[in-house]
Amino acid sequence: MAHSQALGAPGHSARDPFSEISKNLRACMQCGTCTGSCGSAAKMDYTPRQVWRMVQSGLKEELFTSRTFWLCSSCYYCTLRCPRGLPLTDTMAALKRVATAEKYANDRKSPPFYKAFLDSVRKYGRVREAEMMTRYFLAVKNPALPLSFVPLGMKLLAKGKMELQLPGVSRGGKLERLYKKVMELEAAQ
Amino acid sequence: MADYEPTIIAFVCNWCTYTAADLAGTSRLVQPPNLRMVRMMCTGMIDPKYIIKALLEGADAVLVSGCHPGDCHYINGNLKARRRMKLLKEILPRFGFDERRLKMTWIGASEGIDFAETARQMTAEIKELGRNDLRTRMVL
Amino acid sequence: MSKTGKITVKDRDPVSSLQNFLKLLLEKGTVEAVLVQQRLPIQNAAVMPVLVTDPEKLEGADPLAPAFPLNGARMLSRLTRKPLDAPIAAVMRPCEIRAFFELVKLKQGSAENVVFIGVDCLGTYGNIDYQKIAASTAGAESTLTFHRSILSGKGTATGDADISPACKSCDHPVATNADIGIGLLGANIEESLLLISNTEKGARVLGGLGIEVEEGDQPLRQSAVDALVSERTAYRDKMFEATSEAVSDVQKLMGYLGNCVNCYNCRVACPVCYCRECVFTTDVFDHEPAQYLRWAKRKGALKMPTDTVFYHLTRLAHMSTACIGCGQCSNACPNAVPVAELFRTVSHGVQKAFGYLAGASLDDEPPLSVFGEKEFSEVTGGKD
Amino acid sequence: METKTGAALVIGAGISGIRSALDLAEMNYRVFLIDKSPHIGGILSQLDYQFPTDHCGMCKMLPTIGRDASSQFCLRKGLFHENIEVLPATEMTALEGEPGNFKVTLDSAPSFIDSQKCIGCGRCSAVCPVDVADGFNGGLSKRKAIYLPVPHNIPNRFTIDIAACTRCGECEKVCPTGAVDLRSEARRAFKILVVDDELVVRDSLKEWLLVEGFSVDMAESGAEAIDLLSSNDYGLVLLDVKMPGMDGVEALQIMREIKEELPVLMMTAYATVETAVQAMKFGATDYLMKPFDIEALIAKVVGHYERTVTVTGRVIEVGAVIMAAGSDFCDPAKNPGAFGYNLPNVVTGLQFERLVSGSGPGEGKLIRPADGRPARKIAWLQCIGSRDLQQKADFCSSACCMFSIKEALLAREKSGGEAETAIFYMDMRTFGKDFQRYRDEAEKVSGVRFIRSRVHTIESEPDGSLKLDYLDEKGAQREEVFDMVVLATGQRPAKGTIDLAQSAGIELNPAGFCRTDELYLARSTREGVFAGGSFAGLKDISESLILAGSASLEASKLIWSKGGTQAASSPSEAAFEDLSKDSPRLAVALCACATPLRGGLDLESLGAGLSRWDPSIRVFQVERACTLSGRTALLQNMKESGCNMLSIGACMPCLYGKMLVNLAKETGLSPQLMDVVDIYSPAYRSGETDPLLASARIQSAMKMSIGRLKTADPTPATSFGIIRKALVIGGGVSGMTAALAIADHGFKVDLVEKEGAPGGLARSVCRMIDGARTAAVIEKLTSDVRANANISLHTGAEVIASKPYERLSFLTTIKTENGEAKQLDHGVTILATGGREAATTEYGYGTSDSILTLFELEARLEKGAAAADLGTVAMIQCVGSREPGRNYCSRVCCSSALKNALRIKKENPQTDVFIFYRDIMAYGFLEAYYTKARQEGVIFIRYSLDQKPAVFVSDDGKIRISALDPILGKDIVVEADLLALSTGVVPNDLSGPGEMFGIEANEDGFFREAEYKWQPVNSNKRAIFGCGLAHSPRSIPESIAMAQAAAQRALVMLNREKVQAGAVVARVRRSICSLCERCIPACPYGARSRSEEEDRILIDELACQGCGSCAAVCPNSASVVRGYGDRQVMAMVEAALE
Repeated sequence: MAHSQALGAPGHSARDPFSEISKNLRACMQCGTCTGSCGSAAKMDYTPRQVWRMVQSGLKEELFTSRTFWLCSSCYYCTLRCPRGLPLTDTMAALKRVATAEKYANDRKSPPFYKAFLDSVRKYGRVREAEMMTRYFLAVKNPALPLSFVPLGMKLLAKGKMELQLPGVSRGGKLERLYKKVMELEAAQ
Repeated sequence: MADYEPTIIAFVCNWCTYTAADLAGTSRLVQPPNLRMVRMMCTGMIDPKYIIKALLEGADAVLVSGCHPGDCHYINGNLKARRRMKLLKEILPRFGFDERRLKMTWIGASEGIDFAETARQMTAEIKELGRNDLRTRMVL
Repeated sequence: MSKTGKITVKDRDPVSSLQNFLKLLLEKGTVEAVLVQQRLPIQNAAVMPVLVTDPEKLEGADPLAPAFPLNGARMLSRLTRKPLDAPIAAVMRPCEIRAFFELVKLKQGSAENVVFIGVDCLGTYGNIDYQKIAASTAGAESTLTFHRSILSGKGTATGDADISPACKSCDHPVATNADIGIGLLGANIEESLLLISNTEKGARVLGGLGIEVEEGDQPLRQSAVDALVSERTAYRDKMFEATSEAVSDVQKLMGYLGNCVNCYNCRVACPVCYCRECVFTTDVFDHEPAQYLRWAKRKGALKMPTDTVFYHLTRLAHMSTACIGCGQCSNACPNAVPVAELFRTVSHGVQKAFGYLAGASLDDEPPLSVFGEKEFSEVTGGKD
Repeated sequence: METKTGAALVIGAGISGIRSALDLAEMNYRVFLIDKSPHIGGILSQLDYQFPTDHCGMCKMLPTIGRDASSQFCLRKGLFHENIEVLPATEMTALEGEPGNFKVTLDSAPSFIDSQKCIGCGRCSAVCPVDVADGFNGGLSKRKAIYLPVPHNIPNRFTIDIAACTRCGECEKVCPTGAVDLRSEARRAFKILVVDDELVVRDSLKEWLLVEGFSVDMAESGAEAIDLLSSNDYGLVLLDVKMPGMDGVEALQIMREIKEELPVLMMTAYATVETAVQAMKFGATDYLMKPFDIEALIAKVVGHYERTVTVTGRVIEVGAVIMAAGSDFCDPAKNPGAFGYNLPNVVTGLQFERLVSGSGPGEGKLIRPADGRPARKIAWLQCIGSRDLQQKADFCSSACCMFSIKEALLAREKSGGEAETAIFYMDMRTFGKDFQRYRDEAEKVSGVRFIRSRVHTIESEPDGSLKLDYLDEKGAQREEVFDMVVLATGQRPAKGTIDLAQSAGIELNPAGFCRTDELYLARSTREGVFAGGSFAGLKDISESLILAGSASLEASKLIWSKGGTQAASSPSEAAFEDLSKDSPRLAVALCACATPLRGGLDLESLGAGLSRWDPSIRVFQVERACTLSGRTALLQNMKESGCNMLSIGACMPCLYGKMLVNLAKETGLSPQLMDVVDIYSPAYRSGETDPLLASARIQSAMKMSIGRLKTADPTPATSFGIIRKALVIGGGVSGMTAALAIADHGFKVDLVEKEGAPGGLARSVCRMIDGARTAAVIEKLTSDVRANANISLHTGAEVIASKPYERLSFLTTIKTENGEAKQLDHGVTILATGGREAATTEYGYGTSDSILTLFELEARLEKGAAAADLGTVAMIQCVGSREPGRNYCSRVCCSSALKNALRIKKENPQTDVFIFYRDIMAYGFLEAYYTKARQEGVIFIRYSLDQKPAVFVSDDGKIRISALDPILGKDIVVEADLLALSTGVVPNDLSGPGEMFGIEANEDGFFREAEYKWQPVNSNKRAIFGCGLAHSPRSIPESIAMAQAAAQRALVMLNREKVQAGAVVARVRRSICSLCERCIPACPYGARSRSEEEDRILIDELACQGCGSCAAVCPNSASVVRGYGDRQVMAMVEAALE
């Protein structure tokens, strides 16, 4: 579906986080090592190499329709092997932050999942799977979703990887101050 | 007839093949002492009459060996020699000289093993082929 | 397709009408001299190449005579070794023209200022045989009887003499590379001779003489030529086989060359052996007395002079790519050693191996003067 | 005024070192050629094939003028030259003095083998217990501690790898000629005193040191140590620090008074390190940590011992130093991102070269190192250790792309065309002359697959083959299995470069290579010390030789300017008697010496056999002919017998190189009339069954030598004078540099320039890559040219005709500015006709004034057009270059495009710059500019030949460039305000000078050099050289280097009053020559011509190399080569059959 894409001047405004990212990636020479190393590259619609190219060329809208950076599991293979020594995995994380911050509703499943996970850890100091999944299913509001997780759930239960704790017993986690500090830093950036 | 020791005249070029022969010597490769080496500056210098002379005087075989095409110190001496050998290989067999008594090959400077192998193989072949009796026979 | 004209033959004598044609060339000034085989106005009427400038002196010219005293190419090479600003015509046999082409490639002559008139060659006698015939019948009569007996199908022999083996096995009776061809084959030479113009120089000369020429093929001539060529080729292949068998090993070769006394006359007669002095006559081969003794000691006995086989093999190596099979070497050998058959057989093989036909055209390079990067890998056992 | 020495030192005997050494030696300077490894040849001794010919051509470096002064055989066997002293296993440790008068101290490693005695029989390595990875074969095979450094070397001396040798002494016992001397007694004489209060420490130390062969005394206290010290002589003291009573430091001070420079090693436990360090202040040489690490301890002790026995530093005086120490390849295993680079069947480029070499582990049959199975599917991974910021390697190693293509072609040739080959690369850098054609042929004819992808991981399969995961050009994930993977390893500074630089006082660049001048690439940061070859960064062989030539020119200019001696005539000028009238009187000397080599050889019967065969010769025996006494005996015998020819039967003919030359001088006989025959090795051959056969072989060898000498042509070699002036055609940067280089040596130069003012194409270039103004370079060169009295500059002049003059020189007519003709006589000619920017009509050039060429953009930037108002700038590379019609890379446009882009970005970072490219040819250290350009935000968009970008100029003046972005797989459109086209360089017309001097141009119109790699600046005609853009597109510094190299080659001719022709040279016997001219085209050097007036064949004896092609093509031997006439060869054939 090659369509002509006006490659005008990549939008550069001073404090725009996106231009921060593209400045880091300028030295990329598209050698393809990152994509070759990426475990989940097969499932990505745009390979990492294409993502860096889009960042460089300022194709912002099209970039945020892609699910690539959501699938990045931060294994740091690409950063280790990049001959230009570019912070590739950190860029993927930065793209996630920009996507959530600028509300690109391109992926309805991943942000709520991460949010549910973070809230559970914030509350209990560790993740309580049952509560986290219920919170995630509620946020996604898609009735079919829980059913698709049932087989996985049963296997985890059988193996004792997950117990059914009752939500609501608040043994407050001790990470509250940590979360506050992080939020302060993010606001300052 | 395998009791006699053949004498093989080897016209070798001073650059690649002579170096390979030295290399075969210095790497102590076992090779038969039947080769008599005539060191020419280049195979392109070998006049057909030298080879005719050698065979008529009774050499059991003649080996002409020079650098691979492209390696020649004088750019194309070996290519000219190949044409002269083609001429001789067309003329001499007509008079009963077995084709195997005249051999041309390329041996590069590092191919000491090839040189020793060529010497061994050629000596065995000519020994089995039999003596060139012109050596002790009157030739017009 | 060829452009042909005619010379009408008066009172059934093609020789004189050919002479008139040559006179025309001189009178019209197309050429300043004609080199033609002429019966000398001397006692036993020898036929020799003569350079004629005065049209009147052409009356002995007899290119049709079955005489081939020597290969005219060497004479023409002497004439054109240095640039000659006067145009000359050379009436020659096909093998003489082909020999001259080889000499041109070796810078021993030049073809610019020469008009080649190539006569169909029906064969020639050895010098000794021809002298006997010429002595018995006077003047051009012997030529006419020779051609009449061929025309009437009685063949080329007169008495016990016949044309030399080299001519019998010659598959180039027609001078295809001459500017103007004198066609005998396929014509009744008592009425007319064909005039074939093969090159534009030939056409220019004929045009200059006002001889009109028309386009069109000559079926009659073509079949006559083909017949003669196939007959000669059959003889030639038989000769090749016999000769190869006769020299199939050194012992037989020595027998074949048994009578050779190293007089090197065959080299002198050979048109393509162009060396001013053959290496076998230079100091390289006048050996030290001790050397003869040493050879004799090693071999028990030593024929003197030595290097006979060595000489013939080396001469083969030098000129087998240029040999045009004119037979002069046998013709010149005092001891009737069949040198021509040997050299023709070997040269045929060598020229086929290099894909080269001696004397065919001035453009193709002699095989040993050029070389290629990737060729003849069979010589080095497939290695390149 | 100290004496000015005409000598130079060349460090590193790789091919660049050899090139520089030969250059200077041919100019009669004395040259010391040193190398730290035991053999010469450097990396080239391991390479059998070199691109682009895929053949070997090293011997073409040997001198063609005065070639008898040097060895005339394959360089792999060694190098002899009258003016060169080759010192293997030697390093420079100090360099003092000022340019023109340096004092250099050289240290050679202690050699435990006497090179005079070793006969290379190999018995020692057979018994040596130590197996070490063989560096020569890239570690693919094993060798012993006592080994032959290179297989070819003549004389084939064995050497001992000191690090690996355990001094077991086995080799010493078994050596037949007693050549091995491990100096075990010398070690026993080296006494060591161990002072420690703990018995257990003393005993263990004593035992270790005894094993090493040293003798050891012990003292348990400082006091005891001191009186032991006063009574006997120790080489080394091991002194413990913590001892009751007198502690270590006190003992040390007293010892110091007794023996001033006695080396003392303090032994300290952990706690007392400070005291040990403090003791160092009192003169302790070093300290050892307890508990002892045995290797470290032994190494230190042996180090001290060796320093005492090392050949004391030899001090030599030289005028200049050339550093040609070369560079190493990076070790892929050390790469942090090393993913399977050390799996079996993964080899480096060098190891592959060894696999295809006849003398390599696989004997040239392409096999896998791990299991010996044939390798039939091979992958090459480019840029291993280059262009990798993770390894601080922001440079391109320039040569790996090309040698990988060559290796792929070799793989196909060695496997008979079966091998499947694939090269994984990022940019295929084929920037050299004819490289692009070489690559296209590899791709289209030989089917080498070029895959643009950087492979990250190699995984090994069960059967030993290797799986590569990679991304193909369309971005699809791919997996492919190969038999073998070759890593194109990048360059690293040679081992020991840091301390070599320190001792030479030169600086290194950030990448660790020698820092050189921006403009004069051969000049290091210290005056008088020059850098040649890959020492300043890996280059291909041709560039290395050009730089080596430039370094020798700079060195020779320096020595010459300081008055260094430069003998006018060539050394081997000694006039030899003309014996052509004499009859041959031959003497045969048989060397009788007790070497066990003798085996069953009986000299009497040999001598008798020879005299019976030829009664006229005189046979005598000489004791040890190779020694001095032997020579005097020889001389005396020859005088007595009044003989004029000599054949010596001895062992190892190679030893007699120099000896024959001296003998020739003393006896007045030309060396051509002497011969040395090896009569010993056939007798000694191990496994020789039949002694009779051996003696038959020896007899015939001697007889052949006798036969050859008796029929030799005794007339000595002649020498010729040439006009010692030079003509340089073309006054660009190269022309001016070449003219200056020659003029600085005191020779007259005529510099002919077509334009009104010199400068050539450089005038339209404004800045060098580093920003320096080019105009300054031209002004400096022009003012130097005008100021130099030896140079007469003819501007607005053109060369119209030239003909040979005074036999070997030239007379050239030029049309000067005001139209009148002028005749210049000269002996040498340098073509520097240069090139110009190619015109183009592609991409809408000419339809809008905002579509410019590269130089026009640079001119506009130079005129101060503010980058801000340039708007968006786009550039398209390879316009017209690297495609049919002009299929070569113009090399300079990529670096110029990067230069312009960086300049725009520097002046205004907001300007957007797009560069459409096919391969960015940022070779060598230019890669840093490419990285910087990307970091500055320049967007690079790759296009391929079959999908070129399309350019439309819209009516509002905007330029829209549409192209396919291969990464996104989408069409993109770039709107630019300015478009610069890199049209590349085309040569100026060479046909004029070409015909006049009989030299050809290649199919692109550039100067065709004699041999791309080994004779880059020579033409196929003698005395005609070429340099600069006329040869091939190159940057200004590279043109300057090439101009100097060309000038240097010309100076070899100009430098001699009488230029010596070779002894083996062609001659025509006029009386029997039939002028068939077959010998003229047969001569590969164009040394023969037909003279119309004298009606004979003329030979240019200086151009003739004695190859004999003319003799073989001449049927009656009118053309003959001296030394190989018919009589001689046939005499040898007859003698061989006796």
